[in-house]
Amino acid sequence: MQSAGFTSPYSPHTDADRSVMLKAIGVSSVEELFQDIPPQHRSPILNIPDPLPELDLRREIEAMAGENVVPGDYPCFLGGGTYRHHVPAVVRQIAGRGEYMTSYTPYQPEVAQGTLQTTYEFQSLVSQLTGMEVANAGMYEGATALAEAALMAARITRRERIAVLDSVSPSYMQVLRTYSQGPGLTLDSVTSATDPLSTETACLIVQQPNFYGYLEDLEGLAERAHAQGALLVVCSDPIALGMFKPPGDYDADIVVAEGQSLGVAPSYGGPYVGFFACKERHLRQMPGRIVGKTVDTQGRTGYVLTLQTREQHIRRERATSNICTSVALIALVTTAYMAAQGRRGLRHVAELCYHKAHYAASLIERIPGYSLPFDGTFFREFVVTCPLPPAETNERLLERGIIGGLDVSPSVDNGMLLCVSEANSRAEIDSLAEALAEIGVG
Amino acid sequence: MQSAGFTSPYSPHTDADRSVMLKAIGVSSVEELFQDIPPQHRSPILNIPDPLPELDLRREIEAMAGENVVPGDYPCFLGGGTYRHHVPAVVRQIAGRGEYMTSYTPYQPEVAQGTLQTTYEFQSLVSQLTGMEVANAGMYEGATALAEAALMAARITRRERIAVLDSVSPSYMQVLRTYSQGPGLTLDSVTSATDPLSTETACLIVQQPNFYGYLEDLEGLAERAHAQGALLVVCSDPIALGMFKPPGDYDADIVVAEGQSLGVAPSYGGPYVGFFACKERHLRQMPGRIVGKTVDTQGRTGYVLTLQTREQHIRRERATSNICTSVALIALVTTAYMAAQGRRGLRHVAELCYHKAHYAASLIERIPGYSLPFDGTFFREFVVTCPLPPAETNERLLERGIIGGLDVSPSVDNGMLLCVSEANSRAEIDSLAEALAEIGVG
Amino acid sequence: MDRSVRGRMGTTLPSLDVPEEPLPPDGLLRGDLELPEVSEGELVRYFSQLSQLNFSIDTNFYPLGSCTMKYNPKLHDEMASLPGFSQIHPHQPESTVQGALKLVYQLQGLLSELMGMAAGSLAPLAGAGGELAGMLMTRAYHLSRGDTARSRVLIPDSAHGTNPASATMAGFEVVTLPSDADGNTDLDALRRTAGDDLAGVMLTLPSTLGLFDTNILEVCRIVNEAGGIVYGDGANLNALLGRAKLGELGFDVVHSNLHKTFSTPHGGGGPGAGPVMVAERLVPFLPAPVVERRESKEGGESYTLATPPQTIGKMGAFHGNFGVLVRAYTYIRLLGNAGISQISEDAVISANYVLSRLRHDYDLPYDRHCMHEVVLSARSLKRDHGVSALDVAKRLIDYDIHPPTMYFPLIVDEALMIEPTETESRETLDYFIDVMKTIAQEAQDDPALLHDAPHDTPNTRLDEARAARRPDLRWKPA
Amino acid sequence: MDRSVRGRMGTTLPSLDVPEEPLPPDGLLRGDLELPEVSEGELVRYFSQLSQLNFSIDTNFYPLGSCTMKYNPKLHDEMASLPGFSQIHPHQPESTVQGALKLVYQLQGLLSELMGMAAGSLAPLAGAGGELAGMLMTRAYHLSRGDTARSRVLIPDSAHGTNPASATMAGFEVVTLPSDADGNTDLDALRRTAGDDLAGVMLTLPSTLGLFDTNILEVCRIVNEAGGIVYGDGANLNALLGRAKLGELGFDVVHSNLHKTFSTPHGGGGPGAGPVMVAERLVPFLPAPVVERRESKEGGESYTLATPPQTIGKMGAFHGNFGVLVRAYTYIRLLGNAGISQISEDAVISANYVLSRLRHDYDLPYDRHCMHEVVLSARSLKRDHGVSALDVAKRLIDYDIHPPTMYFPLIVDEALMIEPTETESRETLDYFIDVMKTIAQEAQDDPALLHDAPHDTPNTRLDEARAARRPDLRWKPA
Ligand SMILES: Cc1ncc(COP(=O)(O)O)c(C=O)c1O
Ligand SMILES: Cc1ncc(COP(=O)(O)O)c(C=O)c1O
Repeated sequence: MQSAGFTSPYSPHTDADRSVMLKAIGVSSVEELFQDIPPQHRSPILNIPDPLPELDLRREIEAMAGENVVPGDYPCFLGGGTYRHHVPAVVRQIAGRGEYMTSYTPYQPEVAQGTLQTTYEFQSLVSQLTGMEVANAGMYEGATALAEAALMAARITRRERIAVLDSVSPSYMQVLRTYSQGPGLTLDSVTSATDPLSTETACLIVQQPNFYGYLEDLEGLAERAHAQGALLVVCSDPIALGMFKPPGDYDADIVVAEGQSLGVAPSYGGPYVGFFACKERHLRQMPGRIVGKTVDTQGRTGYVLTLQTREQHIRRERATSNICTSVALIALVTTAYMAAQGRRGLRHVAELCYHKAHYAASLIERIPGYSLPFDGTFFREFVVTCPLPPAETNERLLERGIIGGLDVSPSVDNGMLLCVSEANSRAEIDSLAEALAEIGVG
Repeated sequence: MQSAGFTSPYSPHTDADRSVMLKAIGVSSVEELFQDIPPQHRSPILNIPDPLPELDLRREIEAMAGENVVPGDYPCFLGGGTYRHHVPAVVRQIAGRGEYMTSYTPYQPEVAQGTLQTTYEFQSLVSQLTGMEVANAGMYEGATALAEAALMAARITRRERIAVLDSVSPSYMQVLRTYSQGPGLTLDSVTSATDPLSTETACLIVQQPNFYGYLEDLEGLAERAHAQGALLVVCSDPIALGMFKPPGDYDADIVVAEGQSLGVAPSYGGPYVGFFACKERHLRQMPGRIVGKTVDTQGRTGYVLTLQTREQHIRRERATSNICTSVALIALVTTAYMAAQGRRGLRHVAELCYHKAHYAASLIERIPGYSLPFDGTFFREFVVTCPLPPAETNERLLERGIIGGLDVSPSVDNGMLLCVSEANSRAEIDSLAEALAEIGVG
Repeated sequence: MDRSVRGRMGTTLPSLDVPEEPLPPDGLLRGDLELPEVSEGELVRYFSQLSQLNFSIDTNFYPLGSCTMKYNPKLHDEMASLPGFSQIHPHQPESTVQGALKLVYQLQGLLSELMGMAAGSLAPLAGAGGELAGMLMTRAYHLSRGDTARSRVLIPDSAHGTNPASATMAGFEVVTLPSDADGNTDLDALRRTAGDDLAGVMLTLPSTLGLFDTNILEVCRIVNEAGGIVYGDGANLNALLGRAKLGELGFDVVHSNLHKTFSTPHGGGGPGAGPVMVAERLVPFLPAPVVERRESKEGGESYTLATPPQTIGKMGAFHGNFGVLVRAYTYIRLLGNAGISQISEDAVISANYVLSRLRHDYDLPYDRHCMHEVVLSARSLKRDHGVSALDVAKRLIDYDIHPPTMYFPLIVDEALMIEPTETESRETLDYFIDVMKTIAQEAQDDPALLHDAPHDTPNTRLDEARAARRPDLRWKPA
Repeated sequence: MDRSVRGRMGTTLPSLDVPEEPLPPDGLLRGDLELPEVSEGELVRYFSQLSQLNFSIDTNFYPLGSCTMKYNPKLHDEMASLPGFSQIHPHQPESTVQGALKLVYQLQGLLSELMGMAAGSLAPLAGAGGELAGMLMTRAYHLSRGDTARSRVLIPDSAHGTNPASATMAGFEVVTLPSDADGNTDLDALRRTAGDDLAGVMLTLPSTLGLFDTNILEVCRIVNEAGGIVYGDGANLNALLGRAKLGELGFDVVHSNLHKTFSTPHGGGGPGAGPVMVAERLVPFLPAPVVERRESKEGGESYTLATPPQTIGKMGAFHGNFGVLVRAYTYIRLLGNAGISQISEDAVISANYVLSRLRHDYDLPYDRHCMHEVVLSARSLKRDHGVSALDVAKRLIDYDIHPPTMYFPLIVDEALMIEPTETESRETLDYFIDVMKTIAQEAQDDPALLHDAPHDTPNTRLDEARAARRPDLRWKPA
């Protein structure tokens, strides 16, 4: 066969095109255009494999994907920040439209009303869900949203201590730590009991339901924070908000959440979307894009990016955040998901999770050697104390074709955090309980 | 949980909507609108299962899909009318656009230029590929296209005998038989040797490459047909047309083809698309939709359905065919595929098939007990005579995780029709040869 | 493609991983094949831009009568493209496609139940294919009884064009059956023509007038007594789902359009599917294949492709449009008993709502409740203001509404056939009604506005006469 | 959503297959949650219609400077949505996600090689995240050496806003570095400010002027000698792929925007990914996690998530935007060595072609060859005809072209920053050039036409002042 040499399917330029263009430019070779690069560093050796045609590449990548054990094929009881929920097909379809996928930040509102109006819808739904007055267009994901909330609280209060309830997700804590380095914030770990907050505390951060799946006493915590002039920052869960009272009802000042559970695939941890909502009076301290409704020169409704003087491209080193490219498409997915579920659907999903998690807990609790170390109301996750170390238990489960729960033994002795959602059938739950019983003490 | 009763997600009407509308209509209940139905037959018992939510239904259907053995997961060497070829992702993406998926026949050209212009493109590409002057917008699939070609030839020649070369696909023959009943056409099976055609013969039908994968002598056959005033109807293969001389070059009068191999999923046999091309002078006897280029009232180029006086909605019982809804979306898939492959790509794919099929044949031929019963030039398929009955051979292959070839023992003793395309890797071909050697004589 | 440039590539060339075989002699090979040469990005832009020129259900109200342009659930597409369905080959051994066969078997059962029939075949590839199958079965049935003189098929004057075309293709002579003043079958005319040469009738229920033929039982009785077969064109079943079973009314064979009643996407003109379901006496003649269920002695079940004993043959090379069948199956199972009956209820309410709110603005040829669609007429507008149904239709485009079916059925002057379907909201219907009223007013105030419509589309009205006179059906390479 | 109606459903409710648990006390439960209530079909129509109001790469030429709006191959989306990638959970045991980890590992290597760096982390979630990571590494590096006084970061006046914002978030004081008359770094100014308190510089190469800083080696030398870190903002790497490795030029750390250079879709404003690749001395400080490869004694390999010893920490809860990484990996592997170098060649040719053909119609602030993008200025149009860069940008919309980046970089008056990318055809560039010339002419003949542009969009220019003055950021339930 003719060996054609490689022609990129992504670049339309032919050799004829190139020579016409180079001529118009007035150079005799393309090298002249790169002459500003120091000659000794020009066109270095590039140790990259040869081009691979789509068919061959697809085989290779599918093989890599095939090496992974896929939840769904295997019952899976992992949560801890990423949740498996049923996603109606319509949600995927909507977000797959090229006009949403391949546009960019809506700097030119006249040709971006699609992105702008759906983002306005997103802000509205996030506000509704969290019970807050305003929401932005989204942050990278839940943990950075939380970190930015801490920075925002520090700006608002001009204080430098961040109190974090000890039931906040450890990985969220890590991100808080990363973001605290620059401004030099101090993180104080506090318990849900009575540790006093100091008057230097910018905010109290609470996760609700907490990392272990249980409800915190938001009312009491809000009082404790506000009593010291600190803000209450709640890291919430959007599916839980389908049934539980929203942080807004507890006078929270800033509410963030990981939006992934609303229609977004787990994708090994990203891309996700961070929800970010607050009281209206703090609006101008918010990070991130914000879309507002306005009118055009002919009086027709339209949407624009607004309050941009908060942002890096205007305010530069004095911006409320450095965030630029965010996760608009993922925000769109959650918008479509929320709109599809609607008033009744989200409540229903939340209650399903609640019932299924409790069903699972009730089965496991009855197995000799297993117990539930925590009291209180839990939602979709709960901690089980296992007779064996959780890592070992998980290995045994995997041998039986089950992906178990998250090992939280660093903080709870032999603790395993199990998550059960509507995506777990009763048969899956039953098989988990049977397997745990079998595994028993070893 | 509240048992909400079933609300269809597809119907927006609420009870409130319904009652407002019924009131406007002036009836007190919906039953009144159905009163024309004889009362004894009204609202019969309907033995249909209860509604199933998407999540539950998806589980059930995925389980059904999971019961099937999937080519690709298993090496597969089936052809015989449906072919497995690599489909670039871009092809699927294009055809998935809602504006193409959910519109209908472009009766209103001002709001259907998308469908119309892409169909014009389809007609152009089919004409190019077959080397014919004109093509229509597509028929249901290859076999009905062939049957309609026979009817068309009978109309044109006013003759009633259809000569069919004995190397035409048996299932295509069956469809020819179905369509011949009404007009009372007689099907004559002829061999590639020297059977004389009669002066009553409307057309000679040839499949190229033939059902067994080999090239027929189109030049000689054309002469034989035309010598008797009969038309030459060629049932072609679009991938083969990437490298072989098209039927148009042999003075074929009508050319049909199954378009599935150009980017369309096998889907257990459908939906596919039939290509239909002919000489311009027979245009007005063509079945099916035809799109033409024209101008609007302001002189701008646009496209419309044209020559509709051939069609059932105008000509009714005297129409050239009864076809109405055809397979526009599948035609679009093949259009996108052809455009993506382009001048070099289709040739390349054809040559890959040629080389791989010959590689496979050369391996198998060397296995004791196996032989190639036919001489001549083959393309992507070839017949192997097996030492065991092909059905048994296939069972043994399946035990080894291989989907073998098509059993053609009805017409070739212990014959198995094997198909090899670029979708079969060398490793797959090697494993087939090894397995056949292992199976041997039993 | 106008943007083709020599040397561009729209994809990559898979690598050759086997030894090369010498190519056949040059005489067998073709020279250059002028397919488009565009980059992948240009390809996407070309097709994406063009797509936006379409009105579609996803983007517009599309009340195209007789076509049941309802919402096409996105779940269906995902199910049809599961690898276990989309990648299986039609020649695979039956043992390797049991899931697919089971689905077909179950769908056969569901459709038989919905239509009150004994059995059916899902092989026909569209409505017209179902009609041809039905007419060939009619033919085969009579011939099987030695009844060779039955050469005529009666078809109402309101029938869809495929009906007479299909009857002809099946070798019958078509005789037109008039409608009476109420839009029902003219029983006298039927009695006059139903004789020994009657092979059957092809009826659409509700008729293409959107009316339930109140003579239907009598029609079936007369045809039956004359020895004919009653064929039902099921294009309008959206009105009757769960409300009436055609089998119980006396029909012998019915096709249904899965791309209409069962919401599979119309695809810009297909693919669809046109299963035929039949009463007991036609079962042996069904087109091949049908799927049968076998029970083993151990209680296991298996499914197999079967050929009915006196089959009329195959309607296509394989087993029907399986990808379409998956969608229809998904639809019926999701909606289930309760949801299926809701379809017809809501479709009929919507159509009657439109009827009742527009009856004073447009002519109403038959003053009755309609079923799932309403046929209005622009007769008075035409007479008084020179504004035709075509003008009204084109003007709707300016309001982002797809025109209704025009000039069909043929027995209604200036017909506008409006089928809202059950998936359009009341707000959409109200908008449509308001627009239709506005247009009726515009017809009086400014007829030219309508003659020149549409105004905002990339193309104004197109010269169809020129297209037919000087056919330009393809580009040719330079 | 304006079309919400109480009682409508956009989906089905999964069934409860376990016993019910009593709900928590009412006090913990919320009352009604007013989410939209629409049918599934309405939902699709709403989002489909709105989507068409966007300009996008799939439908328009989109020469938005600094954003590298190149074609996003459709293969990438299919790869990212393979269940083996899209459905895996970030907490899965490493033994069950070896395929995913291998892909990340390989991509780390490919990006390191492309940038001439020792190693990297793919954890940052966008370009700005990469910048923050880089600045925190800079900080950690100095602190690890007890070098506590390095508080200042130099950033060119032409830099993107994220640079100073990120430096601030990392706790640095930002000092602006001027450009010289050729658009290069002003070496004198640099020498003056590069002292003991210098933590580092943030440079973009090519700069946001689209120019390759010919002083770059000297810049790196000066910073290095002063003890500072050279940070590279890799947003403009499309110009340099295969042409120069930033590591070899003297950069210590570079982020790249996978959603720009590596063609992952921009998604209306993300998601993206901002991997940081670093020279040897910064490796211990990389953000967590990185993927490491282990070889077993038997020659088997495995991959594992690792935390660099002096890591600055995590940039998000998990391991980076994996779905984006899959796409970038697919891109690099498909194009390979030859294809990657072709990118920069074609991107640079295209930009210079635009430059050379428009240089007499618009002002050219720096009379040099540009790299992958060209910054023009509407300064003269503004002065002579009162037509601004904004007016030109908005007028382009009437020609179906997305406006270039406007008013950036800040050091160019009336800037129009045009980045054609390598995926746009010469015909598209010619069309754009012709339109730009036409607009320049229109500016003379009919400035009002430009002031009022765009004309054909659903919205004319929007009142941004009003939006900011009276923020309306959400609907509230009635
Ligand atoms: C009443 C009626 N009968 C038959 C048909 C033919 O069905 P199909 O287009 O699926 O062949 C149609 C479709 O337009 C129709 O409306
Ligand atoms: C030069 C430059 N630097 C940095 C960034 C920030 O990257 P991101 O938007 O991915 O955070 C951008 C993006 O717009 C840019 O153009």
